[in-house]
Amino acid sequence: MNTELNRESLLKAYRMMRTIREFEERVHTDFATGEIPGFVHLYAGEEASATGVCMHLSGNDYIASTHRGHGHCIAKGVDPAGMMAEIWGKETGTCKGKGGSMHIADLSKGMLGANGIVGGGGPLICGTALAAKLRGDKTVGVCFFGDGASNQGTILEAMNLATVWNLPAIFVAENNGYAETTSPNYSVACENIADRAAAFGMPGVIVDGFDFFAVYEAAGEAVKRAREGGGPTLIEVKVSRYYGHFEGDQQKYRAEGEVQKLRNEKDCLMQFRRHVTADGDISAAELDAIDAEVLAMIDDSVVRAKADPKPGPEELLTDVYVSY
Amino acid sequence: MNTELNRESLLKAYRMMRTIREFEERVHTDFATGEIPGFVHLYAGEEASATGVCMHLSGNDYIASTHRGHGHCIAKGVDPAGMMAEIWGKETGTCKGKGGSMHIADLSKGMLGANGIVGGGGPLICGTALAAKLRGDKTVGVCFFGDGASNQGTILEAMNLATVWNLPAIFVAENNGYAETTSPNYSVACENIADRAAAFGMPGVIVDGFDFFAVYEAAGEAVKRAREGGGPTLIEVKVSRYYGHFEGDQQKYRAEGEVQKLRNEKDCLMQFRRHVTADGDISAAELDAIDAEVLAMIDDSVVRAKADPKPGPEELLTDVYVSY
Amino acid sequence: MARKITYQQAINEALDQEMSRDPSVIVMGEDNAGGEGSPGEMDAWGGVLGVTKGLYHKHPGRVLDTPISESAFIGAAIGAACNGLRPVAELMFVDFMGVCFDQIFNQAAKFRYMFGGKAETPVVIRTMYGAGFRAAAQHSQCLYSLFTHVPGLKVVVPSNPYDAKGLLIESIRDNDPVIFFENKVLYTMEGEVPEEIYTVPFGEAAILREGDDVTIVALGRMVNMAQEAAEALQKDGIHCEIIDPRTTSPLDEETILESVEKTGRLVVVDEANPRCSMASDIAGLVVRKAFGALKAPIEQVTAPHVPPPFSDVLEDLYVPNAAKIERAVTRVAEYR
Amino acid sequence: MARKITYQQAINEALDQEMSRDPSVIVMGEDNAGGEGSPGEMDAWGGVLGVTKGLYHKHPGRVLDTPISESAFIGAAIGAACNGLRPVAELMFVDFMGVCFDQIFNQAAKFRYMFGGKAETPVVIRTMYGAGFRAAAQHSQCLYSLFTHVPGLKVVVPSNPYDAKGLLIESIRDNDPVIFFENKVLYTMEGEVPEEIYTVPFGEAAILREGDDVTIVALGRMVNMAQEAAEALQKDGIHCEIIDPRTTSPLDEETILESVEKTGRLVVVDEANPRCSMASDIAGLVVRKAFGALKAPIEQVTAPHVPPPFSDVLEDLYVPNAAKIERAVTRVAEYR
Ligand SMILES: Cc1ncc(C[n+]2csc(CCOP(=O)(O)OP(=O)(O)O)c2C)c(N)n1
Ligand SMILES: Cc1ncc(C[n+]2csc(CCOP(=O)(O)OP(=O)(O)O)c2C)c(N)n1
Ligand SMILES: [Mg+2]
Ligand SMILES: [Mg+2]
Repeated sequence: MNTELNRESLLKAYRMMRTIREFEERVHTDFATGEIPGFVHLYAGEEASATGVCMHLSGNDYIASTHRGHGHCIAKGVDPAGMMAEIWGKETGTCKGKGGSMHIADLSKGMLGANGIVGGGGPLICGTALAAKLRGDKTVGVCFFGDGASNQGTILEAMNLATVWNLPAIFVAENNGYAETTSPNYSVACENIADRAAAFGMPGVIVDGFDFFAVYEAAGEAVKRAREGGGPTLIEVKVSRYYGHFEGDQQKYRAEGEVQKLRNEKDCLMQFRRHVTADGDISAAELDAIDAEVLAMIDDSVVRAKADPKPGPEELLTDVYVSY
Repeated sequence: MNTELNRESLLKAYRMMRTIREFEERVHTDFATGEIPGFVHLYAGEEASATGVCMHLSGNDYIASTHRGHGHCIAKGVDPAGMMAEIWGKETGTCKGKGGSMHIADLSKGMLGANGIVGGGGPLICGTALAAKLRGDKTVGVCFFGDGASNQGTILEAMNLATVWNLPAIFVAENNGYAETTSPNYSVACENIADRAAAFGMPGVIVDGFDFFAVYEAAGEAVKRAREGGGPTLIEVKVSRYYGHFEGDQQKYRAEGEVQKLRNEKDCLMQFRRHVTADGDISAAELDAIDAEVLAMIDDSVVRAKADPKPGPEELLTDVYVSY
Repeated sequence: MARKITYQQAINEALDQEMSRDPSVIVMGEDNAGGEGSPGEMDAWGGVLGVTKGLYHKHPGRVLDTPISESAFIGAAIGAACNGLRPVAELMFVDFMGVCFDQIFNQAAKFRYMFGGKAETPVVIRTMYGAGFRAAAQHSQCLYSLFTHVPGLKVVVPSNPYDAKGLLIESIRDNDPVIFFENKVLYTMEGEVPEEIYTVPFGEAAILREGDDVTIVALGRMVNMAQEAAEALQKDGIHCEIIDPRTTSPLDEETILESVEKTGRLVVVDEANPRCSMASDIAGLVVRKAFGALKAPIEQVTAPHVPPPFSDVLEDLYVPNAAKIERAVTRVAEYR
Repeated sequence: MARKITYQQAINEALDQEMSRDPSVIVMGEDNAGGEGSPGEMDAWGGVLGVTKGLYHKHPGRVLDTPISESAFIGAAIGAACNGLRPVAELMFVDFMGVCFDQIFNQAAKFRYMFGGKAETPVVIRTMYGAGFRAAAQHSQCLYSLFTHVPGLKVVVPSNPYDAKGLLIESIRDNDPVIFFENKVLYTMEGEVPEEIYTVPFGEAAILREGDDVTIVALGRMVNMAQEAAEALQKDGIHCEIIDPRTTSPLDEETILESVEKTGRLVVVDEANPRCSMASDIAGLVVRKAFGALKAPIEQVTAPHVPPPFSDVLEDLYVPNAAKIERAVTRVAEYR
């Protein structure tokens, strides 16, 4: 199953997932103190999705993300310290404090932006993929979106366009069971989101989003197909979020103990750890060391983010037109 | 096949189709003289679709139509003389000359409007159907749309919503092989538009749009299901248009002789006539009489439309707010 | 003294009372029922900030959750309005108009005119606007000028709880499409609100303060900023008249013009971006119809021509405030 | 004397020349390639009125037909602009903006600011606007004020073939999102247009006629109407100065203000609906920044606050014309 993945790659994947987790846990804690402003949507629980997909991508590939974008950013190589500073509204942030959690982008890393508009990324990723196709550079574009977004016209249109233009695009539907309070059982008129693939002439697959290897394998096939000119794929990742829709959400719409059970039984990091240490190739100690490094790095990013200055008043009026 | 249809209904259906045909042929002729203003999209060739569907509807059912709306209007009972006057821009028109061909509506007949915006009717018909459902009055809503419109987010979203709310709605995709110059072979990423039904949790059927009886039967099932609370259906009607996208179109994107062949071999009126006269129940003479009546009626509507006054200048500023 | 409730409660009460009074009123929007299909409680949210909370259980079957398909459900509200209902649909943030504007401005707004006066579309679209939540560029815009530009739409921008209730009830009863702009910062504002049903008519501005020196026309949250500024200016001997148009379409031109006829000086305060804004609209009105009375340039206090920034320091600079209004009024008052 | 071609040919030529010069320029839109998947000829249409006709065969693989999915393909043009291309996407009629506005105003327009200056989005959206085709309420609107309201968008409204070519080339080379408004009635207008490549800069108004009595600022097709009016007024001894801003965003404030400093009188002519319009925007600008020079009310000649009607008699009343401009100018000139 993970035959393609050598030791190095496995350790890289683990570090990526752990970084996302630690980042989100830390933002969760700090948000509670009231110091972090704005709407913050955490990705904790869904790490295997971003990681399993982005492990196949290089810096020249593009991704488009969502309001729940931290995990995608980190997996695509955006600097977590810059992200942390951004979330704290500091001038050292990835976007100089102008974008915030919902708008972290780093085009130099092929990260086209979190997006405050549900479904906003679908059309955009068709565009980066079109450019790639016309240039013939074999790069791909990946659009992450949620179960809620799967009902937005922009996503549906984009899937159709991707097939019509035979684009190197991959649509990753992260079905975490809720769009705010509303379940896809209610909002998505078909059984699985992946069933929509047929309507747009592309293969659709369903994977367990707690299982890094399952995501990795499905994404690998899709990315390969796209790079080879075989067109788009829809991957539905069945997963869950560990926190509320955004920080502050009481989550009364969820079942009692739902998250705890998932954390105990399905957590992606736990499963990954079990899997790779069982193979014997990687030791628990190695992973513990990564955990410690990541923790220190995140701690450090928070210390710096807190200390960093806010943007100067002149920043209000800059960066809006290239030339005006 | 046409067992449900008694003599009277058959004659009614024939008259409806003939009225649409005659209306469109006449607009085509008059447009060529330069007297008719604006963009005019003719429905000739597609008569069996509007008729096969609307024969199942009463005045309290609603339909939403498209830029190519004359046929739907006539089939839903809108007065052809008023329509003709509207197209000529006269104050006696259905909309007092303010709407024109692309905006003919008559809510008193359950006709919610032609629509200048491709896909505009999908959401609207969900609304009339929702009202019907909440009132429990067993009426239905039908949205007609084209193959081109089947790629518009509004239509895709509306199909999803109709299933989510289990609405008494019917989606009729009139696939006439072109959206302006562009073929669904190119623009629709799946084989048949009906294949999209599954993505939105509803049954999808394909019918031959030159065959009134086929449309009638499929629509009958869909309308029955909707009235009984069984939810929406998508019907793809495979058909063709006899004229250009709009009047003035040179149609170089079409195959040589394509239309002539269809007129000769598949025309819905021709087939209908053959079918019902073969049964022996209805004579050619009866149908000829209808033809003559319709022709006279259309002639008369044009004479009146030409003679009627244009709207007075005061009409510019009226009818925009109920109260302001 | 009358009971005090918040702006948010006032809106909820208006919906509740109209739903009780008129069975054709229904409510729909994302998470308005708050939990459809989910394993926990229904009405867990009542819309993203809880404005519709409680209605779901009180009015069974008449508060609908929707998929995230703004075109479909806003359009459905419009279609339902053509078929006898009076839907109140929620466009969560007005910033999301871009995915559904067609249904609003080409369908609902135009039906009556295009159809020769033979259609009525009594739909209300409630939506949240404005900066102040550190919600950045895609969740902090005002955008009422875009709707005001469109003939056929009525646009309501209440600045306080009393008006919010009265104007929402008026909106529901109106037979034209109405866009109802709720300022997210004002949700917690308290004010006196009668328990009984009442309406505030469209196109009637409120004069919130009388004064002879400078007229301030302010919208929504800016009305409070203007009042703060006027208080301070009073100490400097500058007496402001504050006008809250309450609806931008229809606009109560008379009240504005009469005030400027008296003061000869005008400052317009609009939280939106400046170009083709309500600020410029009102300035343009006055220089057309009250030029003879004008004694000074008309100042427009608005956000700058940039998207709303995230960082709190920048956002606070972005939004007009009392200090900026004071400076503008002072300039206008001192102009000779 | 220079060669004469039409406004439509000028646009086609600009596209052709820029595509030849720069391989990153691509063109996309409904029926722009004109016939994909169909059994007959390709390039059968070149867009609904033939503006892109001929490009398909000259620039293989770089003129793309699209499904009727404006959000998807306009958004794709934007995404492609983020990844090295310079797409020119056609929104057939600007009236269709309601199905794709989000990609334009929340995505393209805001990337640069939201992303802290680290993004460029060199996309052009060509679109057709205006009345005069008897195309009724959903195919005859102007709507440039809606785009002008949005920070981050540049908005171009050429009034003649020369400007159309030069401004379109400038738009393609610009690194910000540009909305390029083509007036459908002007497509057949002829004018002198150099064959070589040239640009017309943004934010520089053209002074098309000099005069000391009244300034007329007019946009797009209205420029011609204003010229007609000015000709007639000349005979009555009223000398008009005509300014064509050419771009509404950025707006050349200086040229307008300087002119009003000289004339003291201003009429703004805008084909759009009046509320929150460019007409009010410019009036608001002038009463703020050139009040001291103003000798008369600023008149706005616009369409009325109703949707565009179908019937020719009504549409002709709807659109501003030379006679209306003359009357407004006369009123302003005679004001004491
Ligand atoms: C167009 C639009 N509609 C609504 C919203 C408000 N909103 C933000 S996130 C969200 C739920 C999204 O659900 P889903 O796509 O499943 O993503 P998840 O939050 O579960 O990751 C909603 C309704 C929005 N931001 N944009
Ligand atoms: C949103 C929108 N996009 C584009 C158009 C322009 N347009 C009008 S009709 C049409 C083709 C529609 O094709 P189809 O849906 O197949 O209907 P048909 O004309 O074949 O009946 C197009 C592109 C429009 N009116 N609205
Ligand atoms: Mg979700
Ligand atoms: Mg078609």
